[in-house]
This record gives sequence, C-alpha cells and structure tokens, in this order.
Amino acid sequence: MIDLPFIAVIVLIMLGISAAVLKRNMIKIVMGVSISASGINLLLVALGYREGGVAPIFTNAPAAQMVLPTPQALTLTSIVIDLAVTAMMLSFVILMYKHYGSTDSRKRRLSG
Amino acid sequence: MMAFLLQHAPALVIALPLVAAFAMPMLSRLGARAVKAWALLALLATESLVLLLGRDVMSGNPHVYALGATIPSLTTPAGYPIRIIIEVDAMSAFMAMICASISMLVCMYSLQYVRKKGGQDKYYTLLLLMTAGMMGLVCTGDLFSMFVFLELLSVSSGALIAFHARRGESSEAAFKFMVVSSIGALMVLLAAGIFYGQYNMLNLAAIGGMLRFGFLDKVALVLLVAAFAMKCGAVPMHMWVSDAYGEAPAPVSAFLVVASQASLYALFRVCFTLFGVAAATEIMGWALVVLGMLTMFIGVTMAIPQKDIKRLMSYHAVSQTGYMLLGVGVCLAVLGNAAALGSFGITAMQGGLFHVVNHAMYKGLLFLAAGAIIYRTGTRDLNKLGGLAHRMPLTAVFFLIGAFSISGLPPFNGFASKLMIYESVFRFNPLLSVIAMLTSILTLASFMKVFHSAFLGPELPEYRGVREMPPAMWISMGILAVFIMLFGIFPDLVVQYLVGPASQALLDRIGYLGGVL
Amino acid sequence: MTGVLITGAGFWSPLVWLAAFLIVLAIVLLIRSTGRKKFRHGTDQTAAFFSGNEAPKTHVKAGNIYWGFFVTTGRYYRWLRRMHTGIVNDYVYSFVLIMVILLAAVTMGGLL
Amino acid sequence: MKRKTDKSMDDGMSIIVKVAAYVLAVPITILGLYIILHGHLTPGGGFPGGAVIATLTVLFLVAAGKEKAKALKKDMISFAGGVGLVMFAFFGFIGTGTTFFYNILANSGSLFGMRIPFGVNPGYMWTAGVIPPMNMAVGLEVAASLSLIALVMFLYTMEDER
Repeated sequence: MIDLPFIAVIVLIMLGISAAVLKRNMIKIVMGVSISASGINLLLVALGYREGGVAPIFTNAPAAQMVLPTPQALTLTSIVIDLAVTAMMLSFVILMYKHYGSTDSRKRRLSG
Repeated sequence: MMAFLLQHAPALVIALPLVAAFAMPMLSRLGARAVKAWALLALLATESLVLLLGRDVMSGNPHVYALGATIPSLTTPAGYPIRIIIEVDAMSAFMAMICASISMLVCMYSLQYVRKKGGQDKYYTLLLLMTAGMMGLVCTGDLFSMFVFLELLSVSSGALIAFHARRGESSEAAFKFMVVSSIGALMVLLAAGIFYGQYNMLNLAAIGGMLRFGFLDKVALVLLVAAFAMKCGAVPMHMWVSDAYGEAPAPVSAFLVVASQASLYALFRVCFTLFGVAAATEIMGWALVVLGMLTMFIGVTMAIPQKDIKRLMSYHAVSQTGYMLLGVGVCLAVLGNAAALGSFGITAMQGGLFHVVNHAMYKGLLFLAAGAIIYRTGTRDLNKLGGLAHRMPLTAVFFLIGAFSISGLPPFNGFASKLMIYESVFRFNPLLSVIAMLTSILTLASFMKVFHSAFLGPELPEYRGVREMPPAMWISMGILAVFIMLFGIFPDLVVQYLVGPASQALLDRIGYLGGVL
Repeated sequence: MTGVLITGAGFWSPLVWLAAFLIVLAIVLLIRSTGRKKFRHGTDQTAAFFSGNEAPKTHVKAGNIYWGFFVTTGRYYRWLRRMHTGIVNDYVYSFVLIMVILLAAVTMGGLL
Repeated sequence: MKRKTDKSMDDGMSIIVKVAAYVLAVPITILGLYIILHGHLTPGGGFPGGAVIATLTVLFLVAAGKEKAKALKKDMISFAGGVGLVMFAFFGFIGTGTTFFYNILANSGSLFGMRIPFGVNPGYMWTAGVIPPMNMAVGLEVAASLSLIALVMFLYTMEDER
C-alpha cells in the first residue's frame, strides 16, 4: 500500500503535462502546470514519511525518533515558488487577453 | 577585513544583490536617480566581491561554505552533509565572474536605455533579482537550491521580458517562457525528489559519492539533462528563446544570454560532477553532441530569413549555444577513455568553455547595439532600416566588432574558441567539424545581411534626425568591445588563467566531492 | 611561449597574425598611394557604373537579400516553418519528446 | 475587447456581504497573527500566516468594490513588503560574524533565547533565536506582496471592463 502515493504522483504529473500539451485554453495550461507542481509536492511529502517516526514538531512531542523535516521544508518552498509562478502566468494571460481578445494558445503573433 | 570578506564571499555574492533588490521598494520613494545609483552600486560591489573570490579560487583554493554552521567549513557535523552548502570551485567562479560582469554592464547601459515612467524601480529590482538567481545557480552545491535559484531566475526574467507590457507580443513571449521554464524547473525538482528518496541527501557532492546508477538514477539524469538543455535553448526546445530574447528590452536580452549560460553550467555540473564516468557517458555525450549539431545548424538557418533584428540575433544565440554543447559533449563522450581525453577531449572542453565567455561578451555587445538602433529609430524591422552608419558610426563599429567575433573572424575572440573546437572535434569526428564551420559561414552571411540593411546604403529621409547613442550606452558597449579585442589578441592567457582551471575543476570530480565530504 | 594558443592539432598566434596583417596593409597602402594622382573626387570616377545611366540611389531591403538562397532551399525552409509554429503547446510537446528520446537512449544503452 | 460596463461591482456587494466580511476580518487577522507568532512551535510560520492575512485584502476587495479599493495605496503596501524583506535579510546578516544565517540569538538567554528543556513540553514562546523574528518579517512581506498581487490584478481586470 505504500506505493499508492507514488502512483498518485505519477498520475498527477502526467495529467498536468498532458493538459499543458493538449489544452488550447491558456488558463487550462496554467492549471496543468499547477497540477504537475502539486504532484511533485505530493512526492516530496510522501518521501518524508518514515514508519514509526514522529512528526518534527517539538511542542508536546513524545520522546521518540523524529523524522527529518527537510521534505516538509522543500514542499513549503516549492509551494511558495509555485504560487509566484502561477500568479505570474495568470497575469500574463490577463495581459494577453486584453491585447488579443482571446485565451486561445493558437491565437499568437510570434512564430517562425 | 579582506580576509573576512573573502571567507564569507560565497554567501555574500548571492546575498548582496538579493538584499539590494529587497531594499528597492523603500528606495524608490527617493526618486529614479537614487534607484539607479543604488542598483549600480550594488552590482559594482558584487562584481568586486566576485573578482576577489574568483582570484582566490582560480589559484587552486576552492571555497566551501555551510550557511548557518558554527564555522563556515563545517559541512558534515554528524558525518553527513546538512544545511545549505555553497561550493565555489574554479568552474563556478568562472561563471560567476561572467554573470557579475555582464550584469554590471547591462545595468550601466540601462541607466539611459530604460525610459519608462514609474517602472524604473521595478526594472532594477528585477535586474538585481536575476543577478542573485544566477549567482545562486552557479555557486550552490545543492540540488534543491539549484531549483530555487532557477525559479528565481525564471520568474524575474519572465517579468523583465514582459517589461513593455503595452505590447501584446511581450506578454505572449513571457507567457511562453514561463510555461516552458516552470515545467523544466519542475522536472529538476522531480529529479531532486528522486535522489532524496533514494539517498536521503540533496547535496550534489553527497549524492555523487553514493551514486548507484540504477534505473531511477537514469530517470533523474534524463530529467535534469532535458530540463537544463531546454533552459539553455537546445533545438528542438529552443522556440521560447527566439520569442523571449526577441521581445525583451535589449539590455535584458543581453542578460538573458548569460542566464542561458548559467543553465548550461548546471547541465555540465550535472553531467560531469553528479554523474561523471559512472553514467552512460558515451550515450549522454553523443546526445549532447547531436543536440549541439541540431542547435547549431537549425538555429543559424532560422536566423537568416528573419526580418526583426532582435529575433534574428536570438536565433544566433541559439546557434552559438550549439558550439558549447558540441565542445563539452565531445569531452563527455570520451570521458572514460583516458588517451582520447588527453589528446583532444580536454581541448574540446576548453574550447566550449572559452566559447561561453566569448559568447556572453559578443552576444551582449550585439544585443546592446541592436538596442541602440531601437532606442534611436524606434523600429526593429530590418525592412524599414537603412543608412544608419551615416548618423551612428560608433554603433556601426561596435556592431561590426560583435559580428566579426560571432562569425569567428581572426583576430577576434570568437575565432580562438571556434578554432579550438574545430580542431579537437575534427579528431573525434570530422563531419561534426565541417558542419560547425559551415555554421560559422552562414553566421557571417546573416550578419552581413543585417549590417547591409541597417547601416549601409543611402541615408533614409525618416532617419535624418537620428543621433549617436548617449554616453552610458556607448561606454558599456565600449568596455565589452575592448574586452572582446583583448580576449582575441591574448587567448592563451585567458585559457591559461580562466578557462584552464575551470575545465580542470569540471573534470576533477573527486575534488568536488571531497570539498564537502 | 606567450601569445600562442595550442588548439589541439595546431596553434594560433594572434600577434603573428596581426603583424602579418599590418605588413599586408602597408603593402596595400603603398600600392594605393601610387595610384592616387589620377583620382579626382566628384567626377565620374567615383560614380557607380550602371550601364552608362544615372545610378539610382536605392537601398536593397532586408527582405530581398539572399533571394536565390531561399528559392533553392525552399523545401527545407517550409519544413522549418512548419516546425516553428509558435504555439506554446508545441513547445511543451517538444520538451516531453526530447525527454522520452533521451530516456529511451539512456535505459536501452545500459542494456546493450 | 470592450465589454459592457458593469457598474454593480463598483460599490461592492450587498450590505449583508459587507457586514459579514467586516465581522470575519477580526478572526482572520487573529488567526494569521497566531500562525506567524507560533511559527517556531507549531506547523505554520511566516508564509502561511501572511497568506491568511492577505485573504483579508481579497475579502475587502470583493466586498467593498472598486471605488473603495482605490483607497489602498500600492506604494505603501510595496514599502511594507520591502521592510519585511530587509528585516529578514538583516537577521541573516547579523550571523555573519560566524556564518551567514547563523542563529545568533538561540540559547543566548536574551530575547527569544531561552534554552529548551528536553522532553515533552507545552511549547515555550521565547525560544528558537532568530527564527521567530524572521517569521514575523516573512509574514509581513508575504501579507504585503500577496495583497499587492490581489489588488493589482483586481484593479486591472476591473479597468478592462470599462
């Protein structure tokens, strides 16, 4: 059963990338990137799990082996970065919608 | 004081531009002049720190710095590396020097180029953030920090590409750039996760020391190589480059070239230091060589028909990246074969790394020259330009220097590095060398097209009022031009004191691992 | 020796090249100076020869340069244009494609 | 792309929504501050707490509408963000006597410098050295930046529809 999170991770990443490849709506492309990022965050959190370990919170902690909080720190950092990236991409979509009047990725002016 | 600065220089070169960027929203209340002075001062300080650090590192004294430890060199307090560890060897110092120098010159150029009302503080904040991202990317010794700095670099450069947001095209270019670079960065994070799951480590040296090279490691290798090759613009993942470089403001394009070089550094670091001989180096080396050949040829042939001056130059930036991939890829392919490595592998790598610094300089000069044309005439369409040499002779001279250098004409610096690549690659596979030379010829042809259509011909009536560019712009371009000449006339000294130690450091995998463990 | 770059198979000395360049330049200037006497500005000598007619003051625009080259390589360029669509989905697709090819190469290479 | 003017959003939503938003503002602020201040004791810290406080801005924007939103000064918000970031960097730099980011206050006995007794503990506030001040700096920065993002996007999209 321990492999279940990893299967979910692969499914999420594939889902996100296929949305970025197949969807024409740019907002859906942004959503695809976000879904991929969530999949990778899930991977990092899943890697932090150790059987019999205690969550690395010092307050009220039982006297047992604590897990190393590195994956949690990584996940938090990655969430922050993902937020910044998503906000950036959405603002570009807003700007493009204003100029081109469409959120279709095929309506572009730069090519060749 | 000097010793203190030197000891903490690895952390300070990243922290200084970062803090300068943080303080910018407060300084912006003092007006545009204060903002410009602050940005230039911060980048000057970074540059001098990097030079101080680089001189020490190049003399065979790599620095390792553990953030937050009781002493800076305490990397393994419990027998394994913890904390964020910055490791600056000669290769990192080499790249850091390029990044710091170009960022300073770009900032100097921007003082008069960027005229947008109300956006000045944001522009310089983003420029400083980009510098910090690059510095972090080339100095860090940790896979996760690499991801963080890569994203810092992408986000700030994405915002700078869309700096002139009233043009729809720049938002479009920035959007495409952000989508591909965030997916690439996610793949780097996925690789970091794969390594963490197997070895419980994120430090490059520690992972390198424990590498088993099973299936998952191969997957991680592919993810990292594909992501960094995409970030440096290898064909067929290069399409974002022409959009982003073409639509960004001219100094930002010059700086984005260096950002791509930083990704290239990460690619080399992963291939040589993290995996080394243990990886399927022959296959990986051939993969890089094939990518390099495609990049070179398709980049240059796409450049010839372009009508937008900056888009043309961005395809050349793609094409030149191919030379670096070729040179270093050949070295990677013969890494397991000591005889071949000694006879031509090291020279090929030195040629590739020499081309990195040359490319950063001449491509920067060319983009800045294109910026001067756009600044004075207001158009970037080559069909509308003509006869500018009558009015802007200095720009024409600088453009010619850059064009000769990128086409590999003696005695400019591009010739020296290209000659090293041709001759060493010829002994690996003659066909590759022939294609590389053909690419150079096509490069010259396409730059002659630009020079003819923009600068030569009779004076056009619409550009009668055009003047020479303002001083801050030509001073920064002049510095670049002088360095291009110097590097062209004394290539042996550059190879001996800069490129040689860098290539040695890249090959010295044991030394890099031993710095931390 | 200073000023000599070892380039794998041979060497490259910019200083020698510069010296040779200067010597050739001096010879060229010498030859040029012998012909200066017959040269007069503002006469037909300086005008371009255009079948005896007045040469038009036109500028060849960028779009017309290398016209023949593009005619001969038309098929290659049509293929390139098809490749450079400028659609963001294709950008992501090519990235995924390269990743798959590399993965196949690296894992299959281990088996061989 | 011109759209029909939608005046209904200029003054925000109905009075019920406004009152509910104002009532909710207090618990949201308290929750955010709690998460920031206890960042070194419980899961959370500067980023989540700051994000919670930034939802306050979003709530205000949605409830009060465009006209009131213009009262928020973008310069002031970005200034606050800069203060937070510089504070964070300052706490990084004060450790430079030892190493960058060295936790100089931990176990020193001064502010936030209490030694932690080993074993089960109820959570002591004055511990962890420079981490709580850094959390506060990050909280300020994140609250300001996310508010700024929401404000700019809100004003920009509203302008678009005029």
